[in-house]
Amino acid sequence: GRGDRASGSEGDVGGTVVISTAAEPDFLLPPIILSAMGKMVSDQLFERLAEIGPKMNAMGDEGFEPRLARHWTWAPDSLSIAFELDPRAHWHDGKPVRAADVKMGFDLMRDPKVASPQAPNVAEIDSVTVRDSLTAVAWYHRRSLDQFFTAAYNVIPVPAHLLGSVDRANLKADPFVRNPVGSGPFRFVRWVPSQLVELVADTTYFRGRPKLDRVVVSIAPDPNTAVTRLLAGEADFIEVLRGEQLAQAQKDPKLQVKQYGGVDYAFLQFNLRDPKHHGRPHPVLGDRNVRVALAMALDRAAIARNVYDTLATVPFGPAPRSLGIADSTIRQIPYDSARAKRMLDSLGWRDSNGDGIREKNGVPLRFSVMVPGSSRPRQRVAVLIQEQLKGVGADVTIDQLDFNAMIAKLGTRSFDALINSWHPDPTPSSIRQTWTSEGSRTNDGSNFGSYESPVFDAQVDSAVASHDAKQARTLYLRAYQTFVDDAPAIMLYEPNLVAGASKRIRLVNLRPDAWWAGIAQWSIPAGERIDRDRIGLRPAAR
Amino acid sequence: MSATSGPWSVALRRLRRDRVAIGAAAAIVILALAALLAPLIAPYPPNAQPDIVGMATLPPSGAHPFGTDVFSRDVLTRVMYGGRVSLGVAVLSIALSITIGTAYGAVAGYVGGATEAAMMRLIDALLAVPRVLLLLLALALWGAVGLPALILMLGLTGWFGTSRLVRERVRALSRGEFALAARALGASHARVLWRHVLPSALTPVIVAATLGIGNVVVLEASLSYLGIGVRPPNASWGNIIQEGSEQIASGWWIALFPGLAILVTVVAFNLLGDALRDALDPRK
Amino acid sequence: MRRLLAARAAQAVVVVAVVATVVFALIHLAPGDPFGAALESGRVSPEVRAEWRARYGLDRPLAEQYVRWIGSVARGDLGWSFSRNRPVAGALASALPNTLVLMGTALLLSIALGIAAAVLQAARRGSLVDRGSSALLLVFYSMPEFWLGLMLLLAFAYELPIFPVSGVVDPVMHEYMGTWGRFVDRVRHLALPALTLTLLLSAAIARHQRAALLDVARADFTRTARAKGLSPRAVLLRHALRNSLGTTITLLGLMFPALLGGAVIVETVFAWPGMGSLATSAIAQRDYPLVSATAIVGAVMTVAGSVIADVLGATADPRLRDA
Amino acid sequence: MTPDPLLDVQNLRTTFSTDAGPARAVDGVSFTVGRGETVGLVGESGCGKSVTALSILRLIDGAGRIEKDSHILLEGRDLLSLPEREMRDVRGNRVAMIWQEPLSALNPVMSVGDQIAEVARVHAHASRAEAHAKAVEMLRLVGIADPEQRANEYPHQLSGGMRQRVVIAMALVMSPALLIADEPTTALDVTIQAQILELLAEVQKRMGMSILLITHDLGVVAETASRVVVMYAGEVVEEAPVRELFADAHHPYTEGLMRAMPRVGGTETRLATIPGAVPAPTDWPHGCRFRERCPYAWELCEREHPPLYQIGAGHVSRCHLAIEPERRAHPHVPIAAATGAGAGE
Amino acid sequence: MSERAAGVRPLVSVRDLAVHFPVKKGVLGRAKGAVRAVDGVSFDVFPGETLALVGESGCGKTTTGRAVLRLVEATAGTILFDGTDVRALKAEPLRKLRRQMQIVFQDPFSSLNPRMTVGATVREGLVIHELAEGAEADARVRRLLEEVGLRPDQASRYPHELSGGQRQRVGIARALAVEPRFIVCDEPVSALDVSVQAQVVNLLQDLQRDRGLAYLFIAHDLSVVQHVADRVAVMYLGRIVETAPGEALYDEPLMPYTQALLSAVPVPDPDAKRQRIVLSGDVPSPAAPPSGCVFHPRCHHPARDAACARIVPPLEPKGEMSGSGKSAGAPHLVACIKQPPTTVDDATQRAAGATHPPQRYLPVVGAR
Ligand SMILES: Nc1ncnc2c1ncn2[C@@H]1O[C@H](COP(=O)(O)OP(=O)(O)OP(=O)(O)O)[C@@H](O)[C@H]1O
Ligand SMILES: Nc1ncnc2c1ncn2[C@@H]1O[C@H](COP(=O)(O)OP(=O)(O)OP(=O)(O)O)[C@@H](O)[C@H]1O
Ligand SMILES: [Mg+2]
Ligand SMILES: [Mg+2]
Repeated sequence: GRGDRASGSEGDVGGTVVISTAAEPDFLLPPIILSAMGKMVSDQLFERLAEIGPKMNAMGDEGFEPRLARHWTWAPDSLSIAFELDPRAHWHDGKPVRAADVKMGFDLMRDPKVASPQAPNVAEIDSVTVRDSLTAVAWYHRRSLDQFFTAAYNVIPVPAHLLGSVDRANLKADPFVRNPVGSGPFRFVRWVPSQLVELVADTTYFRGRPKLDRVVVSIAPDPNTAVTRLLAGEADFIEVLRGEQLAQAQKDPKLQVKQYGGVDYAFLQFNLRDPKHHGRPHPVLGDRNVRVALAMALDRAAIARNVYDTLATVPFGPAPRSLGIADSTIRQIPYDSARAKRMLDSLGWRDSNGDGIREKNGVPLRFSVMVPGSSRPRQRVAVLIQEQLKGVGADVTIDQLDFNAMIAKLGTRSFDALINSWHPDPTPSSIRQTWTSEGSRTNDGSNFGSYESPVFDAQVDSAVASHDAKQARTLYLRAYQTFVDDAPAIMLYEPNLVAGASKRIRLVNLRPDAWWAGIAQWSIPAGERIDRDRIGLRPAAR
Repeated sequence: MSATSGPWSVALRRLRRDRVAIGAAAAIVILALAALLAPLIAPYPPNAQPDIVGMATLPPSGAHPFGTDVFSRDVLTRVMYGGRVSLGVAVLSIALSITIGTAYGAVAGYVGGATEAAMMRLIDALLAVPRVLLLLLALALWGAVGLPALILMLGLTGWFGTSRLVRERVRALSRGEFALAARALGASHARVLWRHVLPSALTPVIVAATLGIGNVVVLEASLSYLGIGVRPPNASWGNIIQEGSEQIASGWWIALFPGLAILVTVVAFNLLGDALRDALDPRK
Repeated sequence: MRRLLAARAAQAVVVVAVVATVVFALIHLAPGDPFGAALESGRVSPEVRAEWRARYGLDRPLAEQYVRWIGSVARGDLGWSFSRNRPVAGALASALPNTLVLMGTALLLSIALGIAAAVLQAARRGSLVDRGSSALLLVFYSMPEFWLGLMLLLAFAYELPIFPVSGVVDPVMHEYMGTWGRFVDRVRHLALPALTLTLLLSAAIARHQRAALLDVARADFTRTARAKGLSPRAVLLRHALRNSLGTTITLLGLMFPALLGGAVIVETVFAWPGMGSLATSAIAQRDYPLVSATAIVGAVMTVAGSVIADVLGATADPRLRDA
Repeated sequence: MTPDPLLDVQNLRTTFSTDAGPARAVDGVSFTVGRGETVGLVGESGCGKSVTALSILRLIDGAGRIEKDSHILLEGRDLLSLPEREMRDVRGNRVAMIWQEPLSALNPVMSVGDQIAEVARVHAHASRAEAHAKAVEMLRLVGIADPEQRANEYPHQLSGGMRQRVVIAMALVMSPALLIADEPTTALDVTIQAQILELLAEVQKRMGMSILLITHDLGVVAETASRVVVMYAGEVVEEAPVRELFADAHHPYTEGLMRAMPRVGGTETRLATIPGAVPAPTDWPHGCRFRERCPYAWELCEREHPPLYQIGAGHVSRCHLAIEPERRAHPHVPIAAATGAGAGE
Repeated sequence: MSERAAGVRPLVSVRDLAVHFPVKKGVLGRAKGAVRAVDGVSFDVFPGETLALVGESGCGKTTTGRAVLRLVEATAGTILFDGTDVRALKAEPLRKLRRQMQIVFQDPFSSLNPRMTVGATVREGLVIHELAEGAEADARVRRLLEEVGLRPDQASRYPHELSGGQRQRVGIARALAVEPRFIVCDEPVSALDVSVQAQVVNLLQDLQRDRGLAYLFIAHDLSVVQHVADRVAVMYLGRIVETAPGEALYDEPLMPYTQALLSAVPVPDPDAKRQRIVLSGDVPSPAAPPSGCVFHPRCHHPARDAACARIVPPLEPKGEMSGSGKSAGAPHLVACIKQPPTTVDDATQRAAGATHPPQRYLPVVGAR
């Protein structure tokens, strides 16, 4: 039986962490989760086969730590991997975790009826089979550098005994997705929509119970409120603090702040094609030299400073520093507005009618920049860019759009420029989706600016295909340089994420791509506990 | 009494003796002038960012009486320019809604019968949707709307009350004796409506419009606060507050001054509207 | 009275139908669709999106969607919320009580406060108390809701942390409190948002009620009451107040949509999980069924509000009973 | 005049401050009302009749003020010097009032029974049930059929005549010594007016109270009052027993009124007129206020404001003709008619 | 109706006029019953003559007057103006016809547009019918103002700056501007004081004499009526119950209602001794008029009986033609089956439950 031991008695075991967020999970069943917050919660509830190591290496299986899988065996041809499950692992309803559960996790992702948004992530896997009750085998179409990552990280086992008979076409309406039974360190307690999700430690977790008793995700309607709750002591942790609020948190004796890097990078992306006649280049931004001149006109360091103070750096190229590939060897376009003006003059863009805006052949140097209404930092950047480009005679109008409206325009490629940011997977190959011709041709690809450079494409392809990590890195660097020189987008900043938390909490393993990876190891020393830490494991009154 | 003592000049004379009304009108004139003349008298250009690293979010000082904002822009200048937008949007949208409301209400009230009943049922329904929600829906769904569209939306959602008011007055007046007298003289319906009914029906509308300007200033500010009103870099009092509300602890001045501008404007328009209503009240 | 109710019921149906149609038109004419957000990750394939759209009938012609939707609404089926991933009715059921509590509290408090202030002002017409409190109420009346809310938040949640910043209850502890503790918890959370709405609303009520009282004070029958030898107090409370109440009740009925609108904004400021928050987030997420449902519920609330106002008005004024 | 009058109004002056300056609506009015007597107060619209009545009950409010040297003695007590609290005991109790517009004089949201009962509750400190019983009794007294039922109805459910009966019932609850009736029948039809006048005469006979009947209808006065006070421009211009007034009006204004009035059964083919109109109370003409409309006016009338001259027993007149009666034989065209000057200028 | 002095054609001839206002009730505002404001009224007005319409408040006088001018639409009946069927006219000819028939209202204040000067008000008719413009119009306005006893310089005044009598003069000048032949005077002096009332009555009479106007003079004040009217029609609950030349009516009122009405008028003579008939009760609602003779529930005629509640009395001649001057030869018509002679014979009456034969009843009511 599950002992309801008085918690807090054993040193650092016990306590409640309230995580403040402005986002609500969408579902709590891994194959259909799309939102980051859904993923965060489900990562506490559902265990993976293996976990990526602290080095964040996604190539091969190096550094991966066993979770549900005790160990794994590669087939000689590397086209299949057999995962052997830990026999101690069990679902929160007491049933053991079996190979069929792994297969169920994969099948749900692949079933067209489910329409899983995760399907592309497991596209390389052909199938998952059950060799015996404790051994599941993943079969691949072809070999690749991150094939292990794909199965171990992306195929998440789910309880087949509970999901075997669900209506897959209506999975989203199934009670399970809001009331899940998992296999991870925390068990699900309740989910009050728009208010909270509550998890409690599974004291029978086979790898040892988490130190915390309870994790509550407290959902605020907007980011400001979320921060406010931390500052007011109503919550204990927030994943990101910036500017003003960071300064406040730093001053607060009850709070700690912690930098943990991040994988996001933001950029000003140009549409290289004419938004009205897709066959033609953009009348202003289609010219590489114009783009370079614009880049030269932007004081990106000052912009980053204004928005993030010291908590952001200008990226080296189209990949975050945390992936460990891009570095200072990449040649940058310098900030030099005088040179930018000269360059524009020589390109024939001159202000002939004295309105402060350059024109060429009657076309004014004018374009609009889209920015989502939901992102304050990006809106701020837009205003800064607008003013700086005005200084060199370029007229920028800001198109602040509701997120959905923006998506619609991106889909039809009907825009001039856009301030965007990516949160890439921890593998460099994700650049394909976002910046190569492959990403521009399909309507749902994410290369919205239609940057189609054969040189860049070839460099990326060879880097992705490379089996040697070192060689891959060189190839990637070369591709990044091509990108910077062509300036299809101007990299703006790469924020250094700073989490804020109550000083009570001993934070462990805030991973750049998933700050929640270490929650099971977080703790609160007995001496520093407050009311809510003393609830213990007892269930809610209702 | 002088030869010109129509109802309006009587009202004007009464207003001139009302100290509160004078004060309110003066406040409105000052705010309006500051807004109108902003390009001439504002100390700085409205969008210039002299030093985004060194001069951002400076507290009020001699050089910047209202301080600077996160972009190192002068808040006083922004508040003056914001007034152009806030007051301009309010005045124009009220003008629009008054026009529509008057036309609609006048037709309904004059025609009467089933047409009137149907027209008024529609108004009932439209009045049942909270205006904020309607605007939220329209503005948020369409995303980027410019100032003209914003004015249009505010105008198009603001006339229901006016139409009711006008319809009631027109209904009463057009069945009243002087309208009947005009008809007995052989005046056409258009003439009766235009010359006899409408001028008298408009008195409460003008009062309502005065009070309404305050409402729209607040409404525009609320929409901008919700992030769907006037879009940057256009300054409006609402979106300056919105920018400022994020800096409330380190840059309280950014939100405070436009907030005060709104408060003064709305109080002034309310006082003026009340005074106008009193001055036009024939019972006094 | 029964006729009045029957007429209002018929009117309510018309109102709701018009609102439903307007909202449907607005939503479907606007660009974007509920699955736009899914694109950001760049991982949702067009097939998946098409599948989703088909599942919710978004691929059908507009007219067909409209007819189906109106039909199901008429049957009481409000549909499925994409953004909340639950039946719309469920989402409403959890939000509506919060809004009702907030609005109800604010309404009751502000009626009490507003009328008390107005009576005081009317009784001491022209005095310092009258002018001072009128000025103060005018200032509240003139404040944008969000601004007043922000200021109260700043004062009583940050500077003097007496009240919590947001929510209906302490999300974590509430479930683990005793009955009394829960009550206190609710009241503490309700305090600031209710106060914001109350200040605004009572200012409006007081302004109106004061004018109505002074109007009635000019009426012949108050003179009759005085000629009967009644004290000014009795005249004010027994005659003037009861008479002017009718117009205030009517005003409240008319103000209901504005009150609802105010609640939307106050809910946003205080993160109050009610209809307002629901509507704003549903709009932002293009959750068509939920947006429509909130608008319909809003309209129903408005009509209900005005029916209640009518009934109360008729109770206060016998002339309306026979109308 | 009775030696010990019930009501003795002395030099009543009531002023309103208006946009156009102070309006001397009632300007030095004196008259008495004896016990059990009916006095008619007549005059043109705006001459100050209602203000006089309201002043007696001290119900002037807002911009109005009763001047210091005025006195209103009721049974010997000066009402103007009573504290407000004691004045309240007078209103509705010793002195009651009925109004011109019965509908607007009644509280629309209170049942008529409650409105009547309220008087008993305030002055007789009656219990709820007693007061209600009293209300029903009063309704019966004023001739309303089915009073129990009617007591629970609201003013809008009654006809005009019934409403005025209710107002009268309300006034009679405490059997007041004085009933002031301000144009009680003006808003009613002649047939209803006859009913109401009949009723008033009957209750007066039964209760023995005095009535100050304000009206502009000389016919009503002739039928009900024993003495008549004629007001013009805020002043009393003539006072006389009713017979004497109708037989032998002294003041040219009264004379003019008598002649201007069409009568059923009269034979004139053309009515006599009084040219012009009453001047505004903000600027009464100096000298005689009727001068411009008067066919006899001469320069004395411009120079000197006429005092009340004693004409006969109980008959006074504010006209210089009293000292130069021969001028009556030589009327001329009044100034107002000659210049076409009107009022409101 | 009346074939008087052969060859004189009535200027206005009204037959069986009815005006019913729907009473709206219910969810959809459907008509549920009607107020029978005017119910079968017939009369003639001859050129240069004054027909007075008297009756208590709500009996339908105003509605009748307005229906004649088509300011309210009649439900039934015919209205001939100088031979033209007024009810059949289209908008434009009706507008033209309005030059010839005008109206003066009871309330001199609410019938003037507060935003228009006296001059503009009087001038409006000239403009509408394009009778004069510019300086000529100004001159005509001046003449009209003088004619009604106002000073021409008062043309720039607003109504609120005038006294009641002056306002009423403006109303009369407005009506006169278009040179009508017929004027409906809807209680033109009821709101005025006696002294001013006399001025206006005289003015109206002078104008009639000078211009040969015909008046439909609506009033509730019988004493004023006697001074202005050639003939008088008494209305009760939407019907005309008695009509006769003035003297005849005042001398010998035959309809019990007229008798009561006359006896109720206070007489400004303290010595007058007379019998007053005080009617019981109120006028019934025109939405539910009594059956038979609408007056029967309040009637004091000694012969009143069940037949009165069943038989609608015809308006029929009682006695010889009478009247002098303009009304010479006008008949005395009365709607009462109990006042002989009557065309409703005994048999019919008895069949309807009569217990009393008709009987001449003439209480002394006048104060002559
Ligand atoms: N509250 C007031 N403020 C200013 N002036 C007033 C006020 N009440 C009365 N008056 C003025 O006092 C004068 C006398 O008014 P009052 O009501 O006594 O006249 P009245 O003789 O009763 O006339 P009516 O026959 O029309 O009732 C009028 O000129 C009126 O304008
Ligand atoms: N527009 C209308 N709708 C409904 N009923 C009406 C309308 N106009 C008049 N009535 C009713 O018709 C009846 C006759 O009204 P009318 O005004 O003709 O009477 P009147 O004799 O002129 O009365 P008064 O002397 O009060 O002016 C009244 O009962 C009135 O309520
Ligand atoms: Mg009066
Ligand atoms: Mg009438």
